[in-house]
Amino acid sequence: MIPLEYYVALSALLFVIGGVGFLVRRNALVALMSIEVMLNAANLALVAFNRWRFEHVDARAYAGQDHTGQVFAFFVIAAEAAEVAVGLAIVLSLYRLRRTVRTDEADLLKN
Amino acid sequence: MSTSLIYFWACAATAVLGGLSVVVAKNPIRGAMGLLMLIVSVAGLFLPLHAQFLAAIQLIVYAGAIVVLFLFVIMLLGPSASTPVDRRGTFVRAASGGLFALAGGAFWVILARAVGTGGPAAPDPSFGGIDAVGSVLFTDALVPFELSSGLLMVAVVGAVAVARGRQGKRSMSESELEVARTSVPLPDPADKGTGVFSHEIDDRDAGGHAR
Amino acid sequence: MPSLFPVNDYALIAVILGMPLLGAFVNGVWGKRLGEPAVKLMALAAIGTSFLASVVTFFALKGTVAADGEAKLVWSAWEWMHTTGGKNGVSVPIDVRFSIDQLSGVMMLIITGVGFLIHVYATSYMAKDEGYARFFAYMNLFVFSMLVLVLADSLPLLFVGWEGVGLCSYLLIGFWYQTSANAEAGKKAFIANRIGDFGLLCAMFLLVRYTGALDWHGISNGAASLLNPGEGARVHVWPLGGGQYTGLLHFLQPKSPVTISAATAVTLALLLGCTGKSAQIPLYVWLPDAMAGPTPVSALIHAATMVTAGVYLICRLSFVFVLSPFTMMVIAVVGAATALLAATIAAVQNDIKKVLAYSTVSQLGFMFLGVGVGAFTAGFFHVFTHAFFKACLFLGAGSVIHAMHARIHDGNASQDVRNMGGLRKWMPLTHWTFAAATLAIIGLPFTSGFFSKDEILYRAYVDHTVNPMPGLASRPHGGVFEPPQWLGPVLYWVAWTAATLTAFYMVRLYLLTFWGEFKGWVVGRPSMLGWPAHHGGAKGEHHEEDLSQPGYAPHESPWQMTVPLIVLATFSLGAGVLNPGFGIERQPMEHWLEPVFHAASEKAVLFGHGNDAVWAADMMWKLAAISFLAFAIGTAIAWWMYIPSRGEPARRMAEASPGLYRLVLDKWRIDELYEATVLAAVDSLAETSAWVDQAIVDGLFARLTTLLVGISGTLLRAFQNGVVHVYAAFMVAGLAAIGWFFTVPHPAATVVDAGNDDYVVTAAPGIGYAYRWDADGDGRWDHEGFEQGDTTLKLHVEPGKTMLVRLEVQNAFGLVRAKKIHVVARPQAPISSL
Amino acid sequence: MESPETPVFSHEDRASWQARLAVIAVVAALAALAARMSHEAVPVLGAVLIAALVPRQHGWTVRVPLAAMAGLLALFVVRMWPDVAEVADATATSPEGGHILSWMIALPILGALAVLVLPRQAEGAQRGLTLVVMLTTLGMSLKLLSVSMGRGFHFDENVAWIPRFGIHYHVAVDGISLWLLILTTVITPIATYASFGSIHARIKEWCFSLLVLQCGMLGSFVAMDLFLFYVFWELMLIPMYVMIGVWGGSSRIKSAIKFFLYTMFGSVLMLGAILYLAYDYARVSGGPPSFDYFELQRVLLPLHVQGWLWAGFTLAFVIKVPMFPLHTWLPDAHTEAPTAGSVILAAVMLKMGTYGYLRFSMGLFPEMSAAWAPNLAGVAVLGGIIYGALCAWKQDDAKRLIAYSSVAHLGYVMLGLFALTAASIEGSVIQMVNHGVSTGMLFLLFGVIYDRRHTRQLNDFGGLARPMPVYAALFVVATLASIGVPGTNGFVGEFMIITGTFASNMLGHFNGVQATGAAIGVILGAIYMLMVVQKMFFGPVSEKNAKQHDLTARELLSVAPLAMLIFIIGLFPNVFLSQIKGAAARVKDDFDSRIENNPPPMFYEGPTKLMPRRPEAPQPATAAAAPH
Repeated sequence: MIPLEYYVALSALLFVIGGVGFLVRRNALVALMSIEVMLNAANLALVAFNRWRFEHVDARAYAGQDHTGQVFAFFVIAAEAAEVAVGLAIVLSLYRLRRTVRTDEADLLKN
Repeated sequence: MSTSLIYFWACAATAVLGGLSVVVAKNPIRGAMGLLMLIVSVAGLFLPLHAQFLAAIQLIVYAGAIVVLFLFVIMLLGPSASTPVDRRGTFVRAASGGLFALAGGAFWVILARAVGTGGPAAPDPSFGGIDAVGSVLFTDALVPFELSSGLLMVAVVGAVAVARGRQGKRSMSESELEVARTSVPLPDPADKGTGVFSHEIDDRDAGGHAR
Repeated sequence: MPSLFPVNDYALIAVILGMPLLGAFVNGVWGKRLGEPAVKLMALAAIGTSFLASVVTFFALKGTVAADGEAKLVWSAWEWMHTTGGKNGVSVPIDVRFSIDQLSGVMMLIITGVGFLIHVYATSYMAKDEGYARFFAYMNLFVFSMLVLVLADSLPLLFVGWEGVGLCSYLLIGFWYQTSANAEAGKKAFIANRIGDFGLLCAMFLLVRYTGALDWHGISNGAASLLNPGEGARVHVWPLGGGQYTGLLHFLQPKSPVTISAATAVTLALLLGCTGKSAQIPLYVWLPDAMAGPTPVSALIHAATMVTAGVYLICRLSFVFVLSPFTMMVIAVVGAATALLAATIAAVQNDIKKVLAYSTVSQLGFMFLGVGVGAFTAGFFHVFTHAFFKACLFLGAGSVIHAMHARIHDGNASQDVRNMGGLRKWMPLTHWTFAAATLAIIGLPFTSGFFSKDEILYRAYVDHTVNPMPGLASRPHGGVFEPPQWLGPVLYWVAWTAATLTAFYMVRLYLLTFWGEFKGWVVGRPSMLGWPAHHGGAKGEHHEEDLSQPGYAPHESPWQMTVPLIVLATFSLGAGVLNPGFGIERQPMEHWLEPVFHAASEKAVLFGHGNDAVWAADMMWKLAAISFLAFAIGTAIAWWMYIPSRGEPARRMAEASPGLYRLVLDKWRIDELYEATVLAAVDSLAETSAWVDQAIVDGLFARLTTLLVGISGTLLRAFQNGVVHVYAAFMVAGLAAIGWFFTVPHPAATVVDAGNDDYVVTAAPGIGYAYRWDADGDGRWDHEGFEQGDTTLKLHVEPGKTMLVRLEVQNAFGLVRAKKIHVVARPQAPISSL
Repeated sequence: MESPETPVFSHEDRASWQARLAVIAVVAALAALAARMSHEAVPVLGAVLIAALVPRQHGWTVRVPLAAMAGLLALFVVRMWPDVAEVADATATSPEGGHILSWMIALPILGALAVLVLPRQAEGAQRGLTLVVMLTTLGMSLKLLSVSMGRGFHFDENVAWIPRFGIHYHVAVDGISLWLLILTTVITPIATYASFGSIHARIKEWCFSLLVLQCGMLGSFVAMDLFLFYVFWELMLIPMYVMIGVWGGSSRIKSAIKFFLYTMFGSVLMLGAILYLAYDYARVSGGPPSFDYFELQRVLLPLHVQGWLWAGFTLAFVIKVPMFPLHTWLPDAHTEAPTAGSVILAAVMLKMGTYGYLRFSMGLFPEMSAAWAPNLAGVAVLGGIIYGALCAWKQDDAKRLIAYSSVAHLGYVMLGLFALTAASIEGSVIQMVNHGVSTGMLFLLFGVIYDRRHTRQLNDFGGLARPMPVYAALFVVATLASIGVPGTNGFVGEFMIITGTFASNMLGHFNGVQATGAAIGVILGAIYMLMVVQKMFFGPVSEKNAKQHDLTARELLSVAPLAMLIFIIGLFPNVFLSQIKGAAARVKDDFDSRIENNPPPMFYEGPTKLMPRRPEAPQPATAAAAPH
């Protein structure tokens, strides 16, 4: 069986990649996509712990507690979908205004 | 080396590759493809973790909807979707990236230490299945479920409102005009935009009110 | 009668006090609607019944006192309030209790008697004044307050009367409030009295702290504790706060703190109060200005009753004053000095009321001198006689001013002696009564003034006050303060000069007013030409008369004014018989007041030269002769100066030293001195504090903070440069910092007292922390490795012992930080539930 | 003070004045007869008769209410007269039912909502409703007098509000807060009734904010749960801010914001302290945290912790009092506030600071209060009494002058609290009520002249005594009370505070200096108040002042009860002190029991400890009490 550290290490790595991507890249679209990467990493960790918790913790506060991680991941996906929709809409309106997606240009809120 | 280990390493490799391509790719479409690869490999990883329902959802929603949406937008924007290479502020970005990586690593060490070792034993087959997660979804997690439906509705309405732009009577407000005029380098007319909006740009030039 | 009014619930006092209050209320509220005759009837009825009740009470008192000297007629109305006092903070009740003993009996008679006469006088003096009802309301209120002051059985209730009288004098001095000068004089009087009240307030809190009581009986019982040796009865004067200060400037503090005995502190505070009310040296400046009020006011308040309140208080608390010979000396010196100072000023004043005002201040100086040397009876007897002849002088002056007012309407000019002269032809009654009172005040033998003043002079020379409890009050270094032997004679000669000056200025005033030819206006039948001008003028209109035109001669005052004059004149001549002194054994006043003062003077007041009675006896006749000499010299000089040589010498002396004359005419410029020093200091302090409040305190807390907020706002705006990446960078930096903070090991522990001597030490939790304890503090860790779960430690520590516990924390990355923790178990004193 | 046109009485009027005097004689005889029959009837009968006869120009619409007021007050004094055998100080708090306190708090809020419902045009209805609600609250508050307070807490209601955080709806009244409650329920209707004469814009919002303000004030006086206290403390702030900001003078916005920020700054620190204390209690007691005052009194904190908490609470109250350095918001707030706003702000809201210090700072942290008592007493005397009086003397704006005089008066109150002897605590509690009455009356009187002349500069007035004699007489009465002339209420408080200060051993060796400084305040008080009277009433009357008409019926009726109260508290203070005596003694004993074990210099440094509940504390809320 694959020990939990592997999954946790993988999700940490993916998370870091997504984070660096968001911070380094100047392109708004890439920023949105790197957020997706980070969220996927989070989902992976959630599911991994949900699986690991099944044996190690026997206290059941309520019946459906076994699948908390998965349900949580499910809602992360839902939130992600909403977030992307709005994000892309903003990128579009930015593009219409400034005809670029470089984040440096979007500085209307300057001081 | 059991097959599951190999399977895990394969999915992990594709996932990391996908992630890197999202970040590194010059052309956003390659980035989107990398994202697709990442999502599929993560869905794959869900299967050994007994999260079949979630893997399915991942494939449908993520791969099916979100990546497609990305592609759709990228197509809309055309070439200006890819930003020219720009050396300014690299130090700030590199520093923040490095710091972030360091924080990620430290976080992993703590998490690993808190978690302790030992691999998971095989639970009964119904664990993670559609009926188990479904029943939880509609009993204990009912309120978040209904709320997320509301969230999605809001997101859609928001997206439409933001992206709809100004088909209505009002042209760009004074401040937007002024800002647009000042800071954006005028694209030379020869550079015909290939994006879907390109027609709109030309019309405005013709209409004259945008300038 | 006694059956109707039992001694300890003497309800007749309610009538004595109630009637003036009722009069004041009725006149004050309904005066306008009742009309002048009703107001007059109400006022006179109120004071009249109060006087009759006083006479009845006096005889009842005579009966009870005959049986037991210490008896008092007591009436207690209700419990007023209570405060904390005495050694161990016991609750001291203060209730509205009135008591009459011999002293307050006599004062009661003076107040209501002289008060009634002055009210009769005032009904015609103030006849045409538009504030008629308001005037009598205030006069009745004044008599009520004065009675409360005199009949009170405790110091706070006396204080009620004390401030009430001050308030009434404020209202009456500023009675004609249209001219702001009068209102200003009223305000000055009230504030000067208020400074005196400050003294009384301090005396009260000292008394209640040291003697644990505020009523006369309680104070006399606790008076001993005012002087007991050791730290108990010492009042720290300097350094403030008992020398605890050990900071930078501690070398400024004297080695042993300056302390005075509680008795001296109390008596000095009381003295400040008395000087405020009885217009002595430091606080006398308000009395001359108080002449701005109507003349009956001056007569009642500033001659007969209110100003004697100070002397009454000293007599009432004689058993406390006597405990501090230092204060007795101060009183005597203040009295003598005031007498001399006021006499010098009076000698040159030209305003008839100003002269009488300064003469009052001077006579009060004599009373203070008498009381200061321990001759309480002599001092009080002078109060008794002074009330009569000074009231008579003031009323006489009032009737003269009344006459002058017929044609000279200006307030000051109608009082100026230089416009008068030769009035004896037209105002015989006023003239004879004024003359009688003058003879009394200057001390013509066998008049009341002679007996009382002479007794004071004699006792000033002979008496020597000493501390009645010498053994007790030994100050840490050396014996009790004793006034020097030479003090007596010095006081005598100062008082003697003052007496001579008194004789001089009183005779001068009398001669200038009533002798010589009339300098007011040409007396004769008013010519027809001037007719409309004179009679057309309505009473209120102040146009200047053309004095060159002949006008009617000043006419004699109506009977309401002259009858009181006559009564007062007879009393001022005959009152001396009550306490003649000079070795005559029948001393009715002395015998009457003996029970009140014997507590004070039996051991404290001795004759000079080691209590040598024989020396004192033969000195009496010598001193009597010398004091008669004072009367003779003063009268002769005045007579010579103003009748044969028509005031020439006075004018020549004035030209000879104009500077000195101007100085004395301006009252030694004491007012200006106060203006320059005390008032200027307080005024500048007020200016600076108002400026400080506006600029610094408000500036610091209000304007500075707004400035800081503004500046920091502009600074932080610089960071908003619009670039998303910079924001992201800040976010990551924040994340890293928090991450670092949470992962770095913070060894902290809190100790909880879990009851019956065992304590639970819990280490602070953290992400990925592992702990290692050294419970018994022996330097070796309990066990080598770090455990994550090992966060609490239970200890049992006996009271009084201190346990040392060490804790070491290791975080996720192996960084280790150690910490020592003390667990202190203090002596477990039983914390009582209540 | 009589008006100029005195009718000159000729002789044929002699018959009329004799008739009048006969009437007076008959009345006096009647009263004497009644006295013999029953002691009760006399004062009431006398008061009613006198009050009915006093006003001159006013008809019966003024005489009857005046007579009613006088009769009620006389009845109050006679009925509340403390019988000599003071009932044994009942430590056990008898659980009086009836939820009086809850109704007293709820009624104004319900009234406020009801006012909102009324249509905007129906101003008469809004005014009527507000007054009715306030008067019923006053009626209910008089029920509190039926129980003799003694040492304990009465009308106690304790219901769990948010059990998880240990927050209870716990209200109770004791000797200290009784008179402050009644002062609130008396002053607010008076201020409201007077304000209807001068406030004509936005009546609905005005009535709403007044009612909410009253609810806030009543609530904070009775709240025995720190959280509940904080809620009412903040609730009180908003309506006052609105009243200053909307109906104020020229630069009202600036002063309103200044007032709000000053108080808010203090109360935020207090909130922090409350939360720490509650959770420290949880940590020590192991159970859920508790905000109940009596539970938190059990917590014995180590010195440094108690120092910070005490500082948090005390800063909030010092700003509210206001004491020296933090008082500059008061003059601005008063100059800009409308008359009624000033009256309520001065009469009741300033007492929140002093009451809060006595109840919470001294109740919860006795050791620190004892340690800081000498220093703060110095600030109270130098910064408050003397500095306040000197500043007041130099003001030429009337309301600023009264504001600084309030700083001086409250310097006395705080000095009484720092001195901590039985007399000085009683003195400061009664002085809080006195200051409310006398300063409230002064503000009402300034409102009268402000409505006529629309100027606050003292130099613009002069010689008002001639055209307005009744106004002058009432102003002099208020001045006497403010100066502290014996026989009026000011003296009672000042005398007890000064004697209590000297007899205190809590002030190090400074009690002598503090008491003398406080006594000097008496002189300064006379100086600046007489300066005001001099400038306003005496001297030649300027032409603008000559034709001012005297007090209208509304003004006379709103000032009369305060004038009567001045003399009632002045002459019969024992009626009030007998209720306060028990509570003051309890505060002193609580203090001594804590201070004996660790006198100020040698402080308790051990771990936090829980001590047994105080005997006078009412029963803790039974956990099972179902939340309402």
